[in-house]
Amino acid sequence: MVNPRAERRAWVLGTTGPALLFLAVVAYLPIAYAVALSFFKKTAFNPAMQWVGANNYRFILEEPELWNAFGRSVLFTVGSVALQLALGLVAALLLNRAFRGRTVVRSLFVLPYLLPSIVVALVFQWLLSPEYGVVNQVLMQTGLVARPINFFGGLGTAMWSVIGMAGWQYGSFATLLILARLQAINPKLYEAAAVSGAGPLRAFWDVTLPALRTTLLVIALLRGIWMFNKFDSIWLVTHGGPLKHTETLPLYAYRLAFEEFDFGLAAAVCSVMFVVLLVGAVLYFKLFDPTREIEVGR
Amino acid sequence: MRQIQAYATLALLFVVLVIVAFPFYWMVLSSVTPREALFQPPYKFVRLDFSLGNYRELLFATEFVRYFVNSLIAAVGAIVLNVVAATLAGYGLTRFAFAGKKPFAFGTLFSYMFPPMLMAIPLYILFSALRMRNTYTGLVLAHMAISLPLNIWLMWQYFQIVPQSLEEAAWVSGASRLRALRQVCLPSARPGILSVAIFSFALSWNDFTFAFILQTDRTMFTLPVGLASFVEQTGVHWGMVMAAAVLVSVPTFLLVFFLQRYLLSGLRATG
Amino acid sequence: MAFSVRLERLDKRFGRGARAVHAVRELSLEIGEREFFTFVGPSGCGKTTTLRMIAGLETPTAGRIWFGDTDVTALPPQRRDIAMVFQDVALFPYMTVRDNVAYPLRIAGLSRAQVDDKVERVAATLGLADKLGQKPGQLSGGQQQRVAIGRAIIKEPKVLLMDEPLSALDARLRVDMRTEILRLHREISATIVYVTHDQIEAMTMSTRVAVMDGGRALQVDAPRTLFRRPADQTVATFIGTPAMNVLPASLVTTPSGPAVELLGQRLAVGPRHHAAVQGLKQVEVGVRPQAVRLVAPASDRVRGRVFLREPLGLEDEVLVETESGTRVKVVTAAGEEFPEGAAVGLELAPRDLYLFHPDSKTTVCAGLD
Amino acid sequence: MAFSVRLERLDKRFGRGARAVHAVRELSLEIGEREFFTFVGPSGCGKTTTLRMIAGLETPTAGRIWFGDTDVTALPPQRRDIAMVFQDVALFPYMTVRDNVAYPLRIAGLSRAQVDDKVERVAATLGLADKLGQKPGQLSGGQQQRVAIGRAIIKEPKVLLMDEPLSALDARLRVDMRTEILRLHREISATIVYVTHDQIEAMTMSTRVAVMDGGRALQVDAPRTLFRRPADQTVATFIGTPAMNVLPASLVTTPSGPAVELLGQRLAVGPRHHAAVQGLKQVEVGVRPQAVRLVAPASDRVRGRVFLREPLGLEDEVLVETESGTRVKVVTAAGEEFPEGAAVGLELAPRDLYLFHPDSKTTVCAGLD
Amino acid sequence: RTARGQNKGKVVFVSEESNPKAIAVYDKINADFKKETGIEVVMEYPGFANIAKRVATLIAAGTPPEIVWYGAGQAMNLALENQLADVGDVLKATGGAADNQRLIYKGADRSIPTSQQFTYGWYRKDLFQAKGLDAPKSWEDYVKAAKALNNPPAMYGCIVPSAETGASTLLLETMFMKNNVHWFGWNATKKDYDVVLDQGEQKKRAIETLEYLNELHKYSPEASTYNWGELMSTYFTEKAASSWYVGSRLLDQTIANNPKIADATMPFELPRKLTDAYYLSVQGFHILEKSNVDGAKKYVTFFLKHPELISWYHAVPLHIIPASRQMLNSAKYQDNPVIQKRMDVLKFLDSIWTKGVPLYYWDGKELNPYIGLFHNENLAGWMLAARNIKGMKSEQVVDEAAAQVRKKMRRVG
Ligand SMILES: Nc1ncnc2c1ncn2[C@@H]1O[C@H](COP(=O)(O)OP(=O)(O)OP(=O)(O)O)[C@@H](O)[C@H]1O
Ligand SMILES: Nc1ncnc2c1ncn2[C@@H]1O[C@H](COP(=O)(O)OP(=O)(O)OP(=O)(O)O)[C@@H](O)[C@H]1O
Ligand SMILES: [Mg+2]
Ligand SMILES: [Mg+2]
Repeated sequence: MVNPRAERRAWVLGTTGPALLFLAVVAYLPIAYAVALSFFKKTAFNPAMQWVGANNYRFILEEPELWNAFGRSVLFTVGSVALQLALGLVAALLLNRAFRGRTVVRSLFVLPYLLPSIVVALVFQWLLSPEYGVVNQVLMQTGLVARPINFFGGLGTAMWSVIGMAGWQYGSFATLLILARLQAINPKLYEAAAVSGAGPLRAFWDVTLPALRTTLLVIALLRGIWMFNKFDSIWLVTHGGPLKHTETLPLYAYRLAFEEFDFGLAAAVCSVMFVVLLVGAVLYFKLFDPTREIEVGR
Repeated sequence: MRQIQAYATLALLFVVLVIVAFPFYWMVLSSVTPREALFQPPYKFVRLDFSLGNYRELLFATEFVRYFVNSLIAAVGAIVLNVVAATLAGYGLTRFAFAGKKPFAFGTLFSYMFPPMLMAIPLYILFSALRMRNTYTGLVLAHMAISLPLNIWLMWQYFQIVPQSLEEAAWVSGASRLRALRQVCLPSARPGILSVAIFSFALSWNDFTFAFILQTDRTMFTLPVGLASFVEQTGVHWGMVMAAAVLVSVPTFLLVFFLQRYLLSGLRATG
Repeated sequence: MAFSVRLERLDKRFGRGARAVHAVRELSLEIGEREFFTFVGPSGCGKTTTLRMIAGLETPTAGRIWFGDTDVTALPPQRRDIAMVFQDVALFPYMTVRDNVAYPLRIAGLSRAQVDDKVERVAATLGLADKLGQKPGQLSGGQQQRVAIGRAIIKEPKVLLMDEPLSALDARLRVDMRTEILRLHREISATIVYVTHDQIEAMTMSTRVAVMDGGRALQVDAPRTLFRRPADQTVATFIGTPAMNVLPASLVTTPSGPAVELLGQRLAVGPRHHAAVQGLKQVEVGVRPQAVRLVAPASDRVRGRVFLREPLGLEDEVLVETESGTRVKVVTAAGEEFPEGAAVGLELAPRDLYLFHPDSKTTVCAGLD
Repeated sequence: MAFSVRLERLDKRFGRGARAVHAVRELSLEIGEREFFTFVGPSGCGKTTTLRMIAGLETPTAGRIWFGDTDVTALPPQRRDIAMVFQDVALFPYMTVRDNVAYPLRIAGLSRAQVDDKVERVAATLGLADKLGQKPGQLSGGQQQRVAIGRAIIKEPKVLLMDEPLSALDARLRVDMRTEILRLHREISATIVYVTHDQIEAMTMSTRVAVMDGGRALQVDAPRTLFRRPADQTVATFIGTPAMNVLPASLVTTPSGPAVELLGQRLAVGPRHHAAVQGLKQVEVGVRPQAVRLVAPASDRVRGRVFLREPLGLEDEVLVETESGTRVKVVTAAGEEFPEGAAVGLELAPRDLYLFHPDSKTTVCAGLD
Repeated sequence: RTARGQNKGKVVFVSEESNPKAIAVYDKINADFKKETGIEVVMEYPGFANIAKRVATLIAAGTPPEIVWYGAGQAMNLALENQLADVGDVLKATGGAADNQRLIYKGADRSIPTSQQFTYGWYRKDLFQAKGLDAPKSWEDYVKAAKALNNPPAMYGCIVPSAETGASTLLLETMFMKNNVHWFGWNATKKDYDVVLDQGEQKKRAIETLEYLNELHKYSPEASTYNWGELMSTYFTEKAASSWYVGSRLLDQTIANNPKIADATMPFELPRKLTDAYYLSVQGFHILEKSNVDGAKKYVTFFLKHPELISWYHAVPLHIIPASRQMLNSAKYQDNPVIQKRMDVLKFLDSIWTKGVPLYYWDGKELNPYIGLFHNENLAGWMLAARNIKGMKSEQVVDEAAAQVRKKMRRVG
């Protein structure tokens, strides 16, 4: 006869084991290695590692570049996540209504998230190009601007353009999750609000928003982490330029690693980012605790 | 009143629709614009002089098809492994109480906090040692790092809304745990599993960083890396690039179009 | 001041074409001021749809709705001065009990003090005073239902609509809440429109009841009338527990006038019904289980065998299978007489019999005497 | 062959520390072979937990479970030879009715032909023959419940467990299904363990009933005994509709022995109870609503006023408020006598009174005579 | 880990050139090489924007490739880290190289040059002629022409990419050469290079150059990426009357994308101020130390002697210019339809043959090991952007750039 405790243990191991193993190999191990790397001097052309203690950290923390990049990262993260949430919310609310061709429209709205960043980057470069961009063409034809706007190349416009592009692409992630949540709201609640005298705006405020709270929090958290670490979207359109105006922390780390070929320094920057996110996430959980609501508000 | 409101909503929908859809429209239109007209603004917003030249060139004169196939293989691999690992983990997390469950669940999220770009270097070293560079296996494994945490979380949420009593009904019918899992739990978790599949697909299909660093052999390039290489070699051949963008988008669109219902109900648990 | 509610040839269809559902058909009735009016009927008969049209949550396909002298057919729910209690409670899960109850007042724009004052009074009435700080999820089913009622009555609506407010509760609680709602009806001055599928609720609470089936009101009457003089067989079997037995019988003519031959007994039809039964050969007879007496089997009676005997406390429900195979349900005093399997005779009281037309199923006479 | 089920000091706690819930406490009882045994009690009293321990879905914190002579405490559900019907039906939504019903047989590895044969027989028994090809989502609530029962009985389990199988159904359907389940019990040879919060179900269906409260079995007896000789006040008020009135009273000593003074009436305590009431000054008296008669008000009776009168059909439920403010529920024949507001006198029958100990609330005597 | 580098049966070859025709040649030669020696050649084509990163990653992972084919300037970074093997023997065996093409470090040859690219301009002869203009010969000419042809947004006079990209960097570096501006000066006492950019005459000329490019920038479109591709596409889509490039890939792309202006597309020397020098890019084979050096040398020798070599030069005709001037003028090399058609370009190349200077030899005869400090991170591009986009004062730009380089020198030690 099988010992039920042993069987249970086997099940726990058997179900969570594979995931744990995968993550250990492809995530935890590399992270540990990279964090360790930050205490060494290691350049690309000299594979030997040399212990330097906290020197890498001392160096980067003294560099104004790190702090500038940090500021840009915060701007990019906050800006693009806010845009994603706003776009996602508006889109989801619209898509939650019944209309003809809804399935097609919905698919279209979800599509950007499923496209490779390179495709999105190319399409936006094409759309926003100062020479061939149709957007500039329209802006000029309607007389809104006199000279084409150099969206990705202008000092004042590049960051906002990147934020806009990221909002367009990843807003659809928010759309998807919010839409799913909207469909789970008990429609009776709207009727209850209506017979209590509430108009549509009021019902949105009192029924929809509270129901979306957890979802919005989760989206903000996940997307916040992802955007803070976002590399390819920015790099592909601006390479951090013009004049580093879009150089966020991951691009800075990338530059240290692959243009200055100092992996130790890059690892230190990444470790700093890791710590920032970790602390940020812990604070976030303390403040909002989205998981508690996940379990209760199901 | 109701009328005005309805029109306002419709107008808003239209505006948002334009914002979301216009890039796609322009992408498609540019891809079929004859080469001579492509760089000659002002552009017409509707045109009838279609040309498939870009597609012809893309399909027959470049390695696009190979990249596409590579991406597809990687995505399928990522889907399979993710579905298996995330489904099992989600099941385990919801059906058993065990020490270290919360740390496990949140620990998965930690791996999102480290910039993937620098995770790729250790992975590169590891995979070099294991001779897994330039293999599908290696790429798929790397893609697990980006998609598995999200998927575990999704399945963890989803299994919470699959009633336990279904499984129990199977047990008292005599079914073993494994059988109940297979015949009862999994079919009920189908929307969740499909969502996991779609996210795995998306993240794998999307990945530039890992593929760029791990896949050094041109014949093993995925679409994003391959497309990036188009751009730098010859200057951007916009028509062909837009054609590539269209071809990348179409299967994705169809996927969402047909699986939307499941996707939405699969994500329902995430609030 | 409450006001009356008048439905005028109200009609509601869902969907179009082949898959259309005709949920409510040409419903006309008037609900008086301060009445406790109940729609009762089996699942799917259109009760909820009717109530939702009164609330303004559903637009009628045809017909009009009047509140007093005002045609409200086109008014949205916000402007109808109604309140509603939903079958699935529909409390706002993220708000406290206090906020839930206060909600309609907040929307009306009352001051904080006014709102608090009213909420406390309503909470006291409903026994929720110590729950105000909790979230709905922390309350039991009965408490949740009371919060929902609190939210409905706090703005003193002219019309209070309730859709099966008790059906999610357990048996004991349901009985208690029934009394509470009745008490409320006395205290507030609203017209109450109530929906249930439980005829006991309908019978015990209402001033008048509409029995619905297939989107139509079969009969609209006071509970007692429904029980004593059901309009047709559907109403008759629907009202009363256990359900009335319906048995086929033939009408014979005897020297003293027409008589019903039922289970081997011949029962004379009283003179006041002679006209009604004229020309009928076959009828269906309704016999309430309480109207049959179990007696010792005798050769001049139809005999049967006790098939099932279920104790109810002071009474037992007995299912008797006659020699011809017909099953008759009988309610009798609790006891050891006639246990399961015992032979038994049946005796019917003419006063408690109903004759139904074999085709139209309308009531031909209520009480044979 | 069915077998008996024995629970031996069964105990179940959920959670640990301050938030622990003691769901079942030291429960010992034996359920005989082929019994129809019911656990009844208010929500949260531990019924479901007990049933789930019998099924093997929950592991007892302490105590043992025996099926016949086998200790099954550690056996997983798969190996217990039981079947279970769940409160929320728990049909496999993507399987047809046929596949749902056949599921246990498929697992047992029966041949296709055998399975089909059995499924058709069970479907015929349950009136599901024409539904076999449909999915559960296409069926009504009652039909779904029957499919769930079909799935449970098809493998002819030794023990059939049912957790509130009827509570999701509407009133009328519930009554019909009751009879169907009883018929089934006759036809299959299984021990049935049934859980409900509805005492009417418990009373009408069971051979024996355990009334539970707070994780304990207060009384385990045949329905009739529960009604006639409730072990304590909780059981007494739980069993019977409407619930028994409980009124405070004092015991006085008269020349002819002890007597109860209740509502101004003095009722002698029968000699067989003299020993039991010895030394008591205060008691609580249980009066079933059916045991009170309404009479014309007279000066030697406690007088009251009809506060509420709810028609039930042949009978009415009347709530009388006495001059001292006590409310007494009375069931009386339907009629226009004593309408709401009328003055009325109350008359009690000693035979139908129960005395409870004022502190322990245990029954001191059932019937005063 | 060490064992892996010495797999004698295998050679990993990372090549910058990934044109399909070139790849075909590689495949053919590799197959022959395998047949002859049994050594397998594994190709990697990371593309020119990524090749440095690729090589860095490979070395960091402890798996250095055997051969890298790319610019000698890039390779110098490897040489400075002692990662490049001495290839003097191979060089000798395959015909040697001109002095300005050699990369000598620690007294040994580290590069086997195969080909080179010159930096020069391209212009639309038809448009210029329509305005009565000829190819610009002086800075003033160039501004005048750019101004005359400028008609935004339909047409711009020239292209001055102003961002921290390679294209921007190369433009400023070339224009610095034209104005004889040096980043470094040889300090004979220290026997080392010093930063001189912000000093005396250098500074004056540097500022002058920046100001000149700022003037020119007024007739240039705002690019969105400022990268190499845009230099070509802006030109061949007829958005600019002139452009420039490192090599003649621009012509190749114009022929492919807009053949009707191809014939009017003419090369011109970027105009001189004080010198005729321009940025010379020399590419060649580089063999990494700690790898299968023998196999690699065998392969390179085999490659350079292979009859298909000529097809490799023809992969992008006129763009991959042979390192040897004889070969340029050989009938065999000129036997190609594109070259035949555009012999004028070949003549042009021949005419500027000796004027190009690799960056690491610009400041003196000694190899300047510090050029990576400003070149690798596109510091010249930053200067251009700071002046043209951000509008900083030229003087400040020069000062900051020099300070940057000094700071880095200190860090490197
Ligand atoms: N929104 C709707 N769309 C389509 N059909 C509907 C809709 N609402 C109700 N129906 C149909 O209309 C009929 C009447 O429904 P209604 O909900 O009024 O019944 P009910 O009497 O309240 O039943 P129950 O006791 O089950 O709540 C049913 O056949 C139902 O399926
Ligand atoms: N898995 C569990 N974890 C914690 N507490 C539980 C769990 N299951 C039941 N309980 C608690 O145990 C007590 C008994 O629950 P149980 O479900 O047995 O009651 P019940 O009599 O079936 O009630 P109902 O009629 O509401 O179904 C309740 O207080 C309940 O909250
Ligand atoms: Mg309803
Ligand atoms: Mg229960």
